[in-house]
Amino acid sequence: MFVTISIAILVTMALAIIRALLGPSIYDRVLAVNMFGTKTVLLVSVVAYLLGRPDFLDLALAYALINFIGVLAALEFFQSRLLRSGLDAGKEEDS
Amino acid sequence: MTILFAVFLLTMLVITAIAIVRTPDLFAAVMLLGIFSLLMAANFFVLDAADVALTEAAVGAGISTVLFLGALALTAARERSSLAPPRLALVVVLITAATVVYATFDKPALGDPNAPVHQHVAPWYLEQTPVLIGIPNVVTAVLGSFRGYDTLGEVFVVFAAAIGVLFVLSGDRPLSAVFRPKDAPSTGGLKHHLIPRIVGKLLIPFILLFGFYVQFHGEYGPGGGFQAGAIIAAAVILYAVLEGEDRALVALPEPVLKGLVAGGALLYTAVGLVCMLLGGNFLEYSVLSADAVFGQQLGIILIEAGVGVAVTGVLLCIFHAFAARDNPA
Amino acid sequence: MQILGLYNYWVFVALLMIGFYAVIAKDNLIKKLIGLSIFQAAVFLLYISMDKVEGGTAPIIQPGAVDQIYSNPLPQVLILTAIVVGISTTALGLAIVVRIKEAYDTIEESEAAAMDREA
Amino acid sequence: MSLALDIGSWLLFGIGSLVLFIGALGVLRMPTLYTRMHAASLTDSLGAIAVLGGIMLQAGWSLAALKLLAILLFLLLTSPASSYALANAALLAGHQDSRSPPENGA
Repeated sequence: MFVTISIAILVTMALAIIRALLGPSIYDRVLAVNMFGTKTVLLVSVVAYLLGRPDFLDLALAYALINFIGVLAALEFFQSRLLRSGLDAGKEEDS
Repeated sequence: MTILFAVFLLTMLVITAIAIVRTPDLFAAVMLLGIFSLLMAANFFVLDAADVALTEAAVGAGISTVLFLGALALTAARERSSLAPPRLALVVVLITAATVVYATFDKPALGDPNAPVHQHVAPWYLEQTPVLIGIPNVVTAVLGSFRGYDTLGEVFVVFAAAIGVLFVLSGDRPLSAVFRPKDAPSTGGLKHHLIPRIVGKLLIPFILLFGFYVQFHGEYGPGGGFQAGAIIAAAVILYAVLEGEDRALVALPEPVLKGLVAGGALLYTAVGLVCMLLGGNFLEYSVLSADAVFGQQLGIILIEAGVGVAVTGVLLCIFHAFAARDNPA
Repeated sequence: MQILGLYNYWVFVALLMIGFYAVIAKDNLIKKLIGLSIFQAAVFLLYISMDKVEGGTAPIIQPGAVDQIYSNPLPQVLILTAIVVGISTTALGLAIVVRIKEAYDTIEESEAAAMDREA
Repeated sequence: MSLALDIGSWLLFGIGSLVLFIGALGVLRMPTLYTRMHAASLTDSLGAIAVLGGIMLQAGWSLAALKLLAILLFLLLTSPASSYALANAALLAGHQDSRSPPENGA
C-alpha cells in the first residue's frame, strides 16, 4: 500500500523537476521548488512507514515548517530587485 | 524495493546537478540547488541516515537558499556568457571520471554486511552505547562522547568561519560596524504582504518549539545540537525576512549573537576542562557524576547545548552580516 | 540487485565530476561556489552510501527489538557535522565574492584577473 | 475493523495519487504561469489531505498520528500562503505570458 503511493509521489516529483528545468520564467522555478517541497514532505512521511520507523516523522515536520522560508526569501529577492532597478527588472527570463 | 527508490532519486539528483551547472541564470541555479538539497535529504533518509537527513533538511531547505540569494542580491543575478567552451576542462574531467569509476569496481556493493567499514569500530559502538552511555541514539552517543574531540574541532571550524565572514564583510570599517546600525533604514522586509506575514508569524513559535524539541530529544530520536541550531536560526531568519532585518536585531541584538557564538564554543570546552579538574581526561564525562553512565548523559546534554548555541549564533551572525550589506554606508 | 550495487558510487562519481567541472571551467565565481557545493554533496553521498547495511535500520536502538541489524553510525556522525561546516565555509566563500564584486565590480574571474594585470 | 481502515487508506491513497498526478500534469502542460500556479496550489492541498489522512488511518491513535496532523496543519497553512506570495510577486513585477499557443511558447 505504501509502495503504491510512494511511486505516485515519485512520479509527481519527476514532473515537478521537469517544470523546474524548463522554466521558462523565474516564477515557474519557484513554483516548482515549492511544489517539490510539499511532495518531499509527503514522500518522507510515507517512507517513514515503509521503513517501519514512524518516529522519523520528525523529518517531515521539519520540512513542513522550514520550506516556507525559501519561497519567502525568493519573494524578498524579487521585491528588493524591483525597488532597485525599476519595473522592468521582473521580466528577466531565460534565453 | 528501497533500492529502486534510491536509484530513481539518484537519477533525478544527477539531472538536477547538470541543469544547475548549465543554466546561465544564477537565480535559477539557486532554486535548483534547493531541489537538489531536498532530493539529497530524501536519499539520506532512504539510506537509513535519519540524523543526517534532518541536518540536510534544516540547513538546505531554508538557510542555504537565503544565504545564496543574499549574495546574489549584492552581486549579479546572471552569469556572463563564456567565450569558448572549455575543451581542456572537459577532457580533464572525463579522464578523472574514468579513473574514479575504475576505482569503484573494487568497492563492496551497497548494503554488503561484510564490507570493511562495518567490521572495525562500528559494531563496538553499537554494542557498547547502551552499556556505557545508556541512550538509544547511537549517532548522538558517538558524536558527543566517543568522538567528542572531533565534534569539538568541528565546532571551532564553524566558529572560525563566522569570525572570517565578519572580518571579510566588515572590510575597512571597524568590526563592530558589520551589522546594520540601529538608525539605518532596512528594506523593510515583507511588511506589505499581509498574508505571508501573518502565516509566517504564526509559524515562528512552532519552529522554535520544534527546534528545542530536536535539541533535547536528540538522545532518543534523530536530532541534536547541529540540527536544532540550524532550525532555531531558521526561525529567526524567517522573522527577519518578514519584519525587516532591523526588527530581528532588536529581538536578538548584536552583542547577544556574538555572545552565543563564543559562549557555545566556550561551554563545550568548559565541560572538557571540568572533566580534567575532576580527575578524568579531557571530555571524559564519566567523572562528572558518581554514576558513570549518568555522567556520560550529563556531559552529552551539556555539549549538545553548547553545539546548539554556537550553531545558532554562527548562522545568524553570517545572515546579518550579509543582510547589512544591502545599502553599504 | 547485484547490478545496482555500485549505482550509488557511480552517481557519486557523476556528481563529483559535475561539481569539479563547474569549479574549473566556469568563469563566474558564484557558479564556482555552487559547483563546490555539489562536489561537497557528492562526498556526503559517498559516506552515507557506505553506512547502509542490507536489512538494517537507522542506528537508533529500538526498545524490545531483538537481533535487529543497525546501519553504521560512524559515517553519519562525520557527515552530520560536515553539513553544518559546509554551509559556514560556503558563506565565507560568498563573503569573499561580495568583497571582490565591490573591489572589481565584476564576479567573473577572467575580468578581475585582467584588471589585476593592467594595474 | 482493520479491514475497514485498510479500505479507507487505499481509497484515500488512490484519491491522493490521482490528484497529485493531475496537479503535476497541469504544472507541466498548462500554457501560462498563472494557470500552472492554479493547478499546483489547488491539488497540493487536497493531495496532502488525502495522503496524510490515509497514513493517519494506518497509524491509529498514537503520537505518530498527532505528528501527521501537525504536518498536515502546517502544510495547509504554508502551501496556499506561498502560492499567494508567488502569484503576488509575479503580478507586481508585471509578469505576462505571451498568449501564444503552447507549442510555440512553453
